[in-house]
Amino acid sequence: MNYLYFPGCTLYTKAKNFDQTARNCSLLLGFELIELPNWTCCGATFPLATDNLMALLPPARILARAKEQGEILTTLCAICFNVIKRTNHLLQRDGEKREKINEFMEMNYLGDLKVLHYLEILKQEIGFSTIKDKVKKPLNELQAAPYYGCMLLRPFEEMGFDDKERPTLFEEFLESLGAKPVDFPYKIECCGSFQSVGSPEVATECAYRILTSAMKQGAEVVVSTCPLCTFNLDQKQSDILKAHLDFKTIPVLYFTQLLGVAMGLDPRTLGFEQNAVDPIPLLKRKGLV
Amino acid sequence: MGSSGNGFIKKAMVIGGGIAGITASIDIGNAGYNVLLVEKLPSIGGRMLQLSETFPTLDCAQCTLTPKTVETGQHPRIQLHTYSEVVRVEGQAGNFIVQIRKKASYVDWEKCTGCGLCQQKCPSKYPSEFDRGMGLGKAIYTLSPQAVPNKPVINTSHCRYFLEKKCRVCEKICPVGAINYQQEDRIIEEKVGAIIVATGFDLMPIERFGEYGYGEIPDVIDGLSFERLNSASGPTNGEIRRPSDGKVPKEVVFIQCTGSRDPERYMPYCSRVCCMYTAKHARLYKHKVHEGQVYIFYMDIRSTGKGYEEFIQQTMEEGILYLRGRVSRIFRDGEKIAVWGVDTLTGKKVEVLADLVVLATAIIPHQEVKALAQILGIPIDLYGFLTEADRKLKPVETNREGIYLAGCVQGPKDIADTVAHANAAASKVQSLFARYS
Amino acid sequence: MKEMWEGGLRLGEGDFSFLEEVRRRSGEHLDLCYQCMKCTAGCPTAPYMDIKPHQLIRMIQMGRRGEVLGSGAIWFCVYCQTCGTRCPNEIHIGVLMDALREMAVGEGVEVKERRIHLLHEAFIQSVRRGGRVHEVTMLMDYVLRSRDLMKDSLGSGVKLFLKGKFPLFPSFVKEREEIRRIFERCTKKQ
Amino acid sequence: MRRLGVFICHCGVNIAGTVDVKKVAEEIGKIEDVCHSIDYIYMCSEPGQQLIREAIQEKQLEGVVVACCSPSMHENTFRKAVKTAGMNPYLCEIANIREQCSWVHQKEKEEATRKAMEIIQATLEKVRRNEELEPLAMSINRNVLVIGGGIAGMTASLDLAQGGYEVFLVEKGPALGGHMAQLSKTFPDLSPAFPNLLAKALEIVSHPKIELFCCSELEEVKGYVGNFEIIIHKKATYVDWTRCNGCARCIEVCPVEYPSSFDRELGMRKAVDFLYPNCVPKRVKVTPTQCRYFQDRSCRKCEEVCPEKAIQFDQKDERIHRKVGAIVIATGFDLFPKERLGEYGYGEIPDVIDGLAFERMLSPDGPTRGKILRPSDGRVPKEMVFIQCVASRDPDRYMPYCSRICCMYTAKQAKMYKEQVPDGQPYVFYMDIRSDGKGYEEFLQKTIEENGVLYLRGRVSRVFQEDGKVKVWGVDTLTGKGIEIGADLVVLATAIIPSEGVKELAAKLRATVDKHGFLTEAHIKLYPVESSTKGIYLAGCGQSPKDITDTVSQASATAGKIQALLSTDKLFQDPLIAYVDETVCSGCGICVEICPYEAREMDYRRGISIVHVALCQGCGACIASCPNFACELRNSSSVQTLRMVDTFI
Repeated sequence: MNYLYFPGCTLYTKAKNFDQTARNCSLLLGFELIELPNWTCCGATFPLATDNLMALLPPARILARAKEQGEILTTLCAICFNVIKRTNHLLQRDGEKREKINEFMEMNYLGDLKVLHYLEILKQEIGFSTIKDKVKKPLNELQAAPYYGCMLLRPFEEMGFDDKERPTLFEEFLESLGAKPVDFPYKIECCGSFQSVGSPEVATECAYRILTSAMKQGAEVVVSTCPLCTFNLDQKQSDILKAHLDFKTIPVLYFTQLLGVAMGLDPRTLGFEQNAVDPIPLLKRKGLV
Repeated sequence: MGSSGNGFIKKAMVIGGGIAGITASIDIGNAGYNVLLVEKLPSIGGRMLQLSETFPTLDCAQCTLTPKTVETGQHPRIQLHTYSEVVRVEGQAGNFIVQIRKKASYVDWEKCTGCGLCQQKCPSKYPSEFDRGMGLGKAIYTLSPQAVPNKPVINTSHCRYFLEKKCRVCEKICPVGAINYQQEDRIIEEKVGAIIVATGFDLMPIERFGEYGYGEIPDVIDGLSFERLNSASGPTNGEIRRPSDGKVPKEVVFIQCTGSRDPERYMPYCSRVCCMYTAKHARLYKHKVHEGQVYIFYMDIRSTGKGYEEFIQQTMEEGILYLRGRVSRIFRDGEKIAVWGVDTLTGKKVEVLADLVVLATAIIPHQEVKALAQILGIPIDLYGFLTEADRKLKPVETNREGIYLAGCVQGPKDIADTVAHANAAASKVQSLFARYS
Repeated sequence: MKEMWEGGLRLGEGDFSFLEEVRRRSGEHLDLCYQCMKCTAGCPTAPYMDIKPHQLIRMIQMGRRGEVLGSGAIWFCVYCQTCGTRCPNEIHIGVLMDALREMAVGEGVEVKERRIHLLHEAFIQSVRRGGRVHEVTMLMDYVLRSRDLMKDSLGSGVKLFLKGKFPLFPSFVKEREEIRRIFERCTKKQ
Repeated sequence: MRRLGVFICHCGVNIAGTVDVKKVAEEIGKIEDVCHSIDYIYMCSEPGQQLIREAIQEKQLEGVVVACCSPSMHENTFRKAVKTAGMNPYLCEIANIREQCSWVHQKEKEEATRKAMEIIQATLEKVRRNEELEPLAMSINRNVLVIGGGIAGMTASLDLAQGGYEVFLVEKGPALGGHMAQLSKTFPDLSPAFPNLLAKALEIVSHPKIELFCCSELEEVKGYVGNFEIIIHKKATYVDWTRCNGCARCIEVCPVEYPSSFDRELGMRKAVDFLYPNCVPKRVKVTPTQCRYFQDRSCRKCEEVCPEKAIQFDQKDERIHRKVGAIVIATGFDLFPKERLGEYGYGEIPDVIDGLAFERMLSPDGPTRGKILRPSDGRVPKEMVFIQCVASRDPDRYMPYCSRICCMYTAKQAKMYKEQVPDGQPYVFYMDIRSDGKGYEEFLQKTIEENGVLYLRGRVSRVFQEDGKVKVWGVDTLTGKGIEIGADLVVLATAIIPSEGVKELAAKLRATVDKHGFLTEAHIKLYPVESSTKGIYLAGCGQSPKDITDTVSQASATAGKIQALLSTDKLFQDPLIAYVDETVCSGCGICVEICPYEAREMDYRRGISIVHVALCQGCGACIASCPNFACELRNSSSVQTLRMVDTFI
């Protein structure tokens, strides 16, 4: 089985390791990600004001193109996923807007594509038990803290990803890899998002609270589903060190990187060099590389 | 207590002919016992008759009430003593001897047909208390055209005959010769087995609030006055016009907790109905004056009854601005009324220039309740409300067997709770009577 | 509505058009707000806002257009949607903020958090040019626009972005003409 | 030809402000058989009624139409009035020209006047063919069924029993008391809940007029006001209560322990146990889902030790038949379920409990003997957070209504906490403080002033566990800034919801519930304890959330209503019901199927369908469905209806 795949801008640039590991792992799990040809940026924010149709155009275009090629579209980046899934939801429900957009874009998309996050593909289409069977190198009870962030969970009515306050899907995934998921209260709190550029101190503080919360519960690594979250949580740790003298660094990995480790991929292909906090010492200590 | 079954009188007296007294009387009457209903005013109906619409359904108060007043008037087991007061009570449960003063009405009610001619022709007009001083009443009057009983009385302090010994228009015009200027108060004696006290409430007079203008600003009125302004049978036929110049107010301020929740200066308790009736007022006003703007100063919004919270939410949706905080001062500013308050939610001081200000003044017991409590030998609390036997388990009983409470005389409550309370009091009377059968 | 004292305001001149306008543009039922502050209690960026989310709603209700549109708060919301998820009246403040930002820009209000606003603009420009976001050009654009080249933390931001293997030139999608056209038609329409 | 009279009411300005009543009276007066047509300012007033009475006698009227407000207001008034003038009351009809005309056409005066005339003409058509009818008299049963053994049901039962009526009190659980038995002290006087309750409960079990059915539910109900036939399903307790003397030896030896729902899972109970130690009746019950005997027959210890040989593992459920004249529903409330309150960590964090659980903790006979100890580690909490409006006043996600009692019980709980732990700090998050009962405001003021309880206005965004504390995220009212409280124990004032199974019960009784499942009253103001079905009454929180005082008033009120209802020998019912033309009926049975009141039945011997006069509500469903036109409604016959319709066309 192959799935249409929307990588998104960041996965072509600073989150290449996210993209690569996902593609490689899927092959080992028996499916392929078919990149949507000539994709454009999703717009990166779901337009919120009711009279703003402009920002709906890019995701609507992506959906319409995808529908020409298949039935399921998958993404990795949580932001892209949020924007595309919500646009799809809107086009399904709001006939008036759907008509307007179709007319404007000279297309005819009915909102009938299924948009799934890569994690959802793993759970619904592949099955965590299958993954467990295919794991070559179980993660040796690695204390991994699953960080959901905002975009996968909210708004609950439109995303329908998991329980809005007590999600467990990510934990189930980590368990299937042989890791020990760490439950920590900040797993659903915001990382500070784009404020890392505009007002860096905001994001630094958010990241600090999330990471210390995870470490207090015994986490050895934080696992993320989003390039922007990863940027804030991982790359920002040098700033956190400046602001908080008591802070200790902790590796932050994409979930696909951990999947890659468990599937026995060559560590050199997992793009650890793009991680600001080097995860290799931890993985070595756990006997995983 | 309680003599044997033989001397036990299975007849009840209900003091107060408002919705509480009416409900209790009908309940007891329907159970097959005779009831004496004693009302201070010339006709029954009480405060509810002054209201326009009622929350949370916004249905017309008179329309829900008049079937009840008519039923009371026609009930074979209910005997009305209106324009009357209880002056003496002796004995005990099952055998109270009560004296009722029937005030002189100067109209022979036996002869009077209620044709209304006297009221039409009476030349003496004065601000009517029923319309809260905003409309004019006559010296010979009934409270409303649907009054039960529909018999007039003469107000001697306004009647030209009593003041100047001239006029006599009513006497001349009455087709049945019912006017009798020589009539005097009468005391009658009755025996009853149980008594329900349902004398209702009063509002704290605006004159007591210095910071709100001592009642000297005509366009600062209380909640009951606003009810009259809203009422189709009121002085403005239901149009919202301010008392000073008859203009339709465009900016209206409502101030809740006026005299309530003010332990140091006025009353420490919550008057329980103001939050809801203010929200209702705001909505009724908005329904009539679409472009008008309403501000409500409140402390906490207390909408605890069934459907009440939803009512408040709908009110907010109609674009009514709730400001959390008290008002410090009200004063006249040209044609406007300046209201100084604060919005505690933003911490900002606020001034509103209003056309009309409505104060939700505290609910207090009637002045006479104190004397009545002495007559009945039952305790009252600090504020003049009658005290129940147990706050939770005996909310309608008093500490004297055979005497029960119904409605706001026990504490502020809304119509729904008043009716349930009155039903409960009637139930206690029935149980008492049944025990001696 | 106008200022009457330092920190005070005068009601009674009936300017409720602002509330109506915000309600229409955002589609949020702001009059239902309980002022329960659950939004502020859970907001990750509220500590940095000059006006807290619940206060912002209050001020809109009271018609304080200038203060609201000129506030820094509207530029701090990152739309994590925690508020809307927990609000008893389902008021999505993120949506509200977006509408307010548009109104602020539309009315030419001087933007308090200029840097954040410029980031938005730079982002849109980048998509406009190439169909995809190219972080380097976007950041260059942003830096130029904000004239904030010396800003230290931003510098580190740029450096960190650069740690990934960036293509030297933006990778254009083939249909960039179509993208450009869409943007043009949009701008015309609005 | 009948001599008819028409009386047009102005209703002040309500009708006359829109409809030209003079013109209507004049025009209607021109109709041939209308001998009298007048208007008056208030027909319902005494002089108005007198006008009708006089006209009937002077003009020998044989039918009356009063054009006024809706018949639901004054139909009774006018029917009584014509009766006193010697006319059959069913020859008087109401033409509704207010709700259906003047109020809805305020801007179209001419049209409204024309419509008023048409409405009156249509009503005249009806009166021309009305029959003289007499109300139907029915015998009544004087017993009463009370469903629910909480304070509401107990109060209603005692009032009724004292009034001399036989009461069947049905309680789902094994003992009386309901939720009040779980409480520690009650606001606003801090009197202990239990002694008062115990006194009432003991009075009930010893009262000769009350028959108590514990562990029982209403299974079936048939009939109508005055004549209900009920079946009570009495579930097996596996203990012969006539023998059990409450010695508790069985409890001592029972090896099975499990969390007690009475103690809100804070304490344990045995598989054979009392509901609570001093319960009334003081009898034990075996819980088969926990008992080892019922699982694998491995244990019969209770049976062995019982000195009275009261344990009966083979006891069967019973079905008990009774007849009653009226029914009280006093089923009470539940608290909002844990599972749905994600952001508060409820059900997940042991130190986040609800108000009732805290009551158990405060109760001297509770699982901690009245000591405030947090469930996770048994420590005394030094910082406590109370959160009000949890799932109440939350229209989009949970319940829109206010639960009415939480403000007060939270203040009480904070006060009791502070009295027990003087160095502790309680915080209360609230939305609006609702202390609107007698003495409540004063109680609250005292709590804030004397007990140093810190009130914070606002909701809590999130509650989670960290560092051995329960972290609470809120906002400081004064500064508007976010704050985090590291609490030891968090108490949630969760929403009051109707107790489980009320919907099904209501369906059995043909009572209605609102969208939240609360029972609906006949009129929110004037008939707050009557249900929409005659003979069914409501008491307590099943109707809407209320405190003990209001619950007791309401319960007494139902008792009063029922006593008035049952005080007469016969009940009278409107005769405006269906009847069958037996010569036309083919006995097809369609009407039997369609009747919502079970008022139609086949008489197989005669091959026709008959009407149970007492059950028929005159809804007309059978008339509409009868293929042979064999059914008619008294005084709303097909001919009448068609003539009425003709007037409008």
